[in-house]
Amino acid sequence: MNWALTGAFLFWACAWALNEWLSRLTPRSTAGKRALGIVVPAIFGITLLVVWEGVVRGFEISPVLLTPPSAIWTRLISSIPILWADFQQTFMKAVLIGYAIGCGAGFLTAIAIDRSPFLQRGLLPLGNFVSALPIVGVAPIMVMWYGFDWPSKAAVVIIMTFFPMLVNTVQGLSASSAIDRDLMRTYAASYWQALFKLRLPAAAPFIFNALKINSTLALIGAIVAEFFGTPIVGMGFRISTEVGRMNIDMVWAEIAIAALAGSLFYGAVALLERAVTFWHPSIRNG
Amino acid sequence: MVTPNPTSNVVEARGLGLTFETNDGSVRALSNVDLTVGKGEFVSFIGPSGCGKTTFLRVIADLEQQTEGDIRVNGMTPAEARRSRAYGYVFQAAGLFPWRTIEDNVALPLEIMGYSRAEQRERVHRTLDLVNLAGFEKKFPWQLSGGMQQRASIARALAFDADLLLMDEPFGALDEIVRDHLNEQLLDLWARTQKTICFVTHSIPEAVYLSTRIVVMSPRPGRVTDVIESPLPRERPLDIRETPEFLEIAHRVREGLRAGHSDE
Amino acid sequence: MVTPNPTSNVVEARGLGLTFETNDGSVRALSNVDLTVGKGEFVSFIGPSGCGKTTFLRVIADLEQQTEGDIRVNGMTPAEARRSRAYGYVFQAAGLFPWRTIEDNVALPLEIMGYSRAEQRERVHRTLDLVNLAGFEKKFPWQLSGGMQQRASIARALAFDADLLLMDEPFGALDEIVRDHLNEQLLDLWARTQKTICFVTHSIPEAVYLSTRIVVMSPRPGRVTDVIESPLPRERPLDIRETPEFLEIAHRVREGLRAGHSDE
Amino acid sequence: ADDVTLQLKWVTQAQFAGYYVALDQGFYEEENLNVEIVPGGPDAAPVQMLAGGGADVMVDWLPSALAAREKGVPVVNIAQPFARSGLNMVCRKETGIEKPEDFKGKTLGTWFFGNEYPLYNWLSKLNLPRDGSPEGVTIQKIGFNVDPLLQKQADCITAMTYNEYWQVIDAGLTPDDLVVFSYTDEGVATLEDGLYVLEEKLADPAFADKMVRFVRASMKGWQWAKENSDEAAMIVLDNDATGAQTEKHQKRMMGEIAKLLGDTAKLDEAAYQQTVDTLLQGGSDPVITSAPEGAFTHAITDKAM
Amino acid sequence: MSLALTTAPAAPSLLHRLAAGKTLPVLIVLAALLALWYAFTVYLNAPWQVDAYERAGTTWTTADLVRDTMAQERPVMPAPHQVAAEIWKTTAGTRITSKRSLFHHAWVTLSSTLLGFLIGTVLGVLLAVGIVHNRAMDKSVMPWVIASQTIPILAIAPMIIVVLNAIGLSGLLPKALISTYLSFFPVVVGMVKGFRSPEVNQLDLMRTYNASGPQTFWKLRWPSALPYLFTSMKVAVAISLVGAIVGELPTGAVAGLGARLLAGSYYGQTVQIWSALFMAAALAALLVGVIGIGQRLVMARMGEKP
Ligand SMILES: Nc1ncnc2c1ncn2[C@@H]1O[C@H](COP(=O)(O)OP(=O)(O)OP(=O)(O)O)[C@@H](O)[C@H]1O
Ligand SMILES: Nc1ncnc2c1ncn2[C@@H]1O[C@H](COP(=O)(O)OP(=O)(O)OP(=O)(O)O)[C@@H](O)[C@H]1O
Ligand SMILES: Cc1ncc(C[n+]2csc(CCO)c2C)c(N)n1
Ligand SMILES: [Mg+2]
Ligand SMILES: [Mg+2]
Repeated sequence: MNWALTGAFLFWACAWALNEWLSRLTPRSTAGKRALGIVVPAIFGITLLVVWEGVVRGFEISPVLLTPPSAIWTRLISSIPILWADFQQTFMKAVLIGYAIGCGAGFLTAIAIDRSPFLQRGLLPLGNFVSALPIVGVAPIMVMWYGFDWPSKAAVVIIMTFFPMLVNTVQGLSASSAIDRDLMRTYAASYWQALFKLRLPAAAPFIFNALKINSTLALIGAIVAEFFGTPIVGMGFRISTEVGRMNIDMVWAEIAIAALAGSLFYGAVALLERAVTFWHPSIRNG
Repeated sequence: MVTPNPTSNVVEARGLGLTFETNDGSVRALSNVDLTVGKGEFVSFIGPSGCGKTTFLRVIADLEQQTEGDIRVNGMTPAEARRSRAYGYVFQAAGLFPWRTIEDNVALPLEIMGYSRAEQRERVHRTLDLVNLAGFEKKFPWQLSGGMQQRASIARALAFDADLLLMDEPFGALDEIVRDHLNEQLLDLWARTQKTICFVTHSIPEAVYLSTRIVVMSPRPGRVTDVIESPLPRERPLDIRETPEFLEIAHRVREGLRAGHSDE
Repeated sequence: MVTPNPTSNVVEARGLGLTFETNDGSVRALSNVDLTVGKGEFVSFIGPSGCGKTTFLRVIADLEQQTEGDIRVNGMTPAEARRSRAYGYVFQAAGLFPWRTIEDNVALPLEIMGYSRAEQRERVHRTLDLVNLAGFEKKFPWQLSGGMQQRASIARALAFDADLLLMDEPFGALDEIVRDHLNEQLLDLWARTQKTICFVTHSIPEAVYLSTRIVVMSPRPGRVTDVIESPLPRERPLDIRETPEFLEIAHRVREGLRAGHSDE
Repeated sequence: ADDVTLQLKWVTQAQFAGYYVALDQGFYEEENLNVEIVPGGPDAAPVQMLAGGGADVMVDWLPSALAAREKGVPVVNIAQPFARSGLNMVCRKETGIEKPEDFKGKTLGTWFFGNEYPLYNWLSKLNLPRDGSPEGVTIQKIGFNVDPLLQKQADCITAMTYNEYWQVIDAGLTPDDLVVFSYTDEGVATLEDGLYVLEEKLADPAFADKMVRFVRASMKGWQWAKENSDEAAMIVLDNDATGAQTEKHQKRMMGEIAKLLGDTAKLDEAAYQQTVDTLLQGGSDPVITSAPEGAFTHAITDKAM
Repeated sequence: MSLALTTAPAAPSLLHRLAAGKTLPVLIVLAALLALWYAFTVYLNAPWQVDAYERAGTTWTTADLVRDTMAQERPVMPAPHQVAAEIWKTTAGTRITSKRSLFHHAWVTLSSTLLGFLIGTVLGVLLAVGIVHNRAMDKSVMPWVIASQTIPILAIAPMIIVVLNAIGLSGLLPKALISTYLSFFPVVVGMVKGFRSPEVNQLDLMRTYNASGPQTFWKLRWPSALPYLFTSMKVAVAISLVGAIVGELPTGAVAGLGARLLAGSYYGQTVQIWSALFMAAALAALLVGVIGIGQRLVMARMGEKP
């Protein structure tokens, strides 16, 4: 049998056992818990990489189809300045700005819809409609409207993130219990008071759901939008260009950066969620 | 002290009825209820579980719409009364917001009604003291025992000064000692502030001890079967509960209740 | 009839203690509790709100882990006892599943324990009758009054035959008549089936009427301050509550309670 | 019959008429071949299809084929039906551009996927940096349409004589509004649509024989298409599963394609050398770093013709 | 019975009935959007039109401009009636089997959307079950599930297609798998939250019955998670459609709405792009609507307070 392949799967088996054992530990200190929370997924991730390397070497897969992680790493280390420039263009501008505006707009629209039964009946069905505009069709149009630079990518991100936010917020706003709403009624609380003091806190778990889903959608949206016209910098630009040049290792280096940035972004949102919705059973129960 | 006065009735119900439509037919929760509560009265509602006590309170509070008859609160419709913040309501279930600490839960109505920071703090402090929850200000509801949660919700309703208090079994989850203590406090508050109180309870001694009038209800459809005036003086030490007058009223209430039950 | 017998103790707690860690320091809910409950006993727990009654029941039920001392249930650890389905538990809050009708809520433990369809139906019917909820089988919990919900949750715990019943203020939200009725039913059930019952209540008469032993607790940290044996016979008509023996025990319990309160 | 899967470089259009004609007219059948034509797209890298075993032969441009070769996928050109390049740079006249030197300070839109190298080569010949400074040019990656020129987002864009150029005209601009530079005229042309297979497969005589028959039938198809231009366009139209092509455009495209076809399928080594030279001088990071060896073979065409 | 009890109120005016339902609000909002759209059409197409006038040297009035901006052959933004006409032509005006029928393309996309969505939902739920029940999975898998979603799908779609092709999978499944890749994520996130949403005392109750894992799951976690499931599915089906369209590109974009979009873009046929876009959006709205109806039916059966 093939050495690379066998080695990889042996490694997998050991790592799996180790993880099973680790995650059964119940460390007393919070530092210990935090360390465990990093070590376990890290082991899992390293396992994935080892298996990947083993499979590529073991089956002698052509480098234009799949590059081994080692090659990707070499490439990544040697291309830091390019990757950094791409990251700034795509993440710092298109993703963050588009995410903020898209989530904000979805949220405000949900409030407007909630406020006005008229809009609720008129806008929600149409909102579903707009939401589903496929990115592939929208991206070229946005390039046409907003030019080559990041604003057109941000526009795509806005469109993509709008709907999950809208749906979740609308759902969340109806999540408060009847008795709690009655309580606010007995105080003759105004719409806004009931909103801020009861319904938004109760909706927070749903809203964070959308924020989390959107954090990854935004990144995909911005990158894919760059396939349809861009200045010669950006993660999407690099990916599509380097595919054409058969530099698959560079493509994966860029993907690795995207995955890292996206995971950190998601993690940040998740941390915020823990802080804000500490009272929700899903977080209270661990 | 103000004696009940027909021109200043706080609650006036005439031929009140309410039918719930449910998936398997309709439930008649209230039927032909006539009742007047004068200003400054302390009226207790007692009756078997499911007889419509909560429903009646909810109609007063404009949380439910009657399907028949008419009701006025302070001479207004319940909706108008609610909008003028005429009453405080203690629900049967505590209903504290899990994302607020106990003190913030009690401050909730004060925030909504626009009290100043300082006054909020002062009132929260005072009412939490009143219900014996000092020291638990910073805890979250799920960290409190059931009875403590119920006390926090009483504090929340007492924190602001509504002239009408609607209380739905506020002391159900409390032990006798605390209950006695709160009963005394409530009577004291009532005497001092001339509030009008509508009070649902299952305890006959409690009803007799607290009320100027006891409304006995019977179930399905909820009707008022008896209204018992209490001749006890307004000043009521705890040991009034051993006097013959007291026991006599308690007996009448028990008889009324039993009659309602045998209807079933 | 079985008399309490040291070799068949159902609950045995030795030096039991429990401390909760919360965001602002630790709360000592139980401290140094020694208690033995023999087979066939009916033990009531009484004490001020927040004194640890619920916590103690939860430790027995393996819903909470003691931080000190030792406890055995039927001679096993609480976890083993739970796994052998040794007990039925009535929670302080009804906790019905909102997506199940009343009958389905009562059938829940039966489904889980694998009773046959026919037997499920039969038992649901019987226990709903027992708590006076016949006719409400198809309603959803929110369509019931608070007391009715609590009765449904009692029915749920009675539907299957556990030898040990843990009841946390089951009758708190019920009116006196229904409460008397259910008290009688419970005593009857207990006498007939020789169940062991641990019962939390706030009502002194209820505790005295039902129990063979009354455990008085005091708060912060929850300790057992008094254990009062009841010399009343097992056969107890309702009017036993007016006998001098009864009143004498009630008095002792009240004294014990008051002592606990003054500690605060 | 022997199965052959042909992977196109682009979507179904008259650019590939010869293959569709050969299929439609039964030329492949006559050679005892069962051919499946798989259209490509912007994201389908034909080389990957070939390397992954999804296709036997592909239509590709020489630059990207050479790049793949250097990256370890040994593809070999077995035939080169297109003798001339159709790649142009189209500018709006109003921008003041009259000759390539006028690119200074302007924005040029180009396709990437290897198409940028001839342009880079051209620009370095012109001594224009690509840094977006007023002394140089700004490069933008454009999608595969002419909107950037129409919307004035770019001063010049790459366009094929047979397709994008006519789209500009259809949009309402007249030839007078435009200045067109041919890559061929500027000496930076590269070889376009050739047929490529994997080197190791070619070692198998049975496969080589299959390819001989395939190239022979395909060239018959191209010949037919050249002679019956309009019918060929209609055949393409029939094979377009998107239903998006128009008759007018495809007929015109077929006419332009005919002008690019060579007389034989045999690769012209001079043109090959020019492509290689252009790519080697690409600038800072060239597509290929050294002159490739054995990137083409005449063996198939010699047998086929 | 309830029919007999409730006397019908005086027949409300037609207007009243419309206003109470969805029709009138939707119509009004729609009209507002249309007006806005027309305004945009004129605004966005005007520069080109003015240019055209100047090149041709014609004199023009505002009325000319407005009329001509709405009738361009390749507008920056087509007018609503142009899109409507195109949609009409390619749906009602074409045989459904024809390659030019938009319905035909919609069906191609829909089939891979549905297959992908189905696999994605099942996969998402299964993963969530694993994550909620297995600590090792919770700790190790979730971060990588998240990371997987940050991989730009369009970049690896060609590789997926090629790899699947190499192992003999082609046709519907590769496209559907791209939908799956995108759609399982909202389901995982939502369901993990949903499965963890039961209250402490509800879980305690199940503990006292010594309910097995599957029992607790089916009788408590699953019903509690259903509201989350439906919300997630609404998002997932919309994303699944996007995935199906993306999946069409590297498979040669031969048929389907994605192919229409792309072909429209290559040949500068803006009107065709917009009609494909609308078809896609209509499809998504339909799918979301169907799930919404399912949600209402299920929630009603679960006794949700209306
Ligand atoms: N929303 C509702 N829908 C349908 N029926 C309802 C609803 N709310 C209450 N009911 C029914 O109305 C009747 C009266 O209920 P209500 O809550 O007023 O009783 P209650 O007197 O407060 O009882 P308890 O002492 O148990 O709280 C009950 O039979 C109950 O089933
Ligand atoms: N999860 C928890 N976290 C922190 N503190 C808790 C928690 N649960 C209970 N406590 C604390 O433990 C103490 C005992 O609570 P417990 O619920 O046992 O009281 P109880 O005797 O049942 O009171 P009640 O009669 O009001 O129900 C209280 O002071 C309460 O604040
Ligand atoms: C992967 C890849 N895609 C597109 C082109 C450019 N190109 C070649 S033919 C053609 C069609 C012209 O109508 C286009 C746009 C390329 N070189 N490589
Ligand atoms: Mg009630
Ligand atoms: Mg308790």
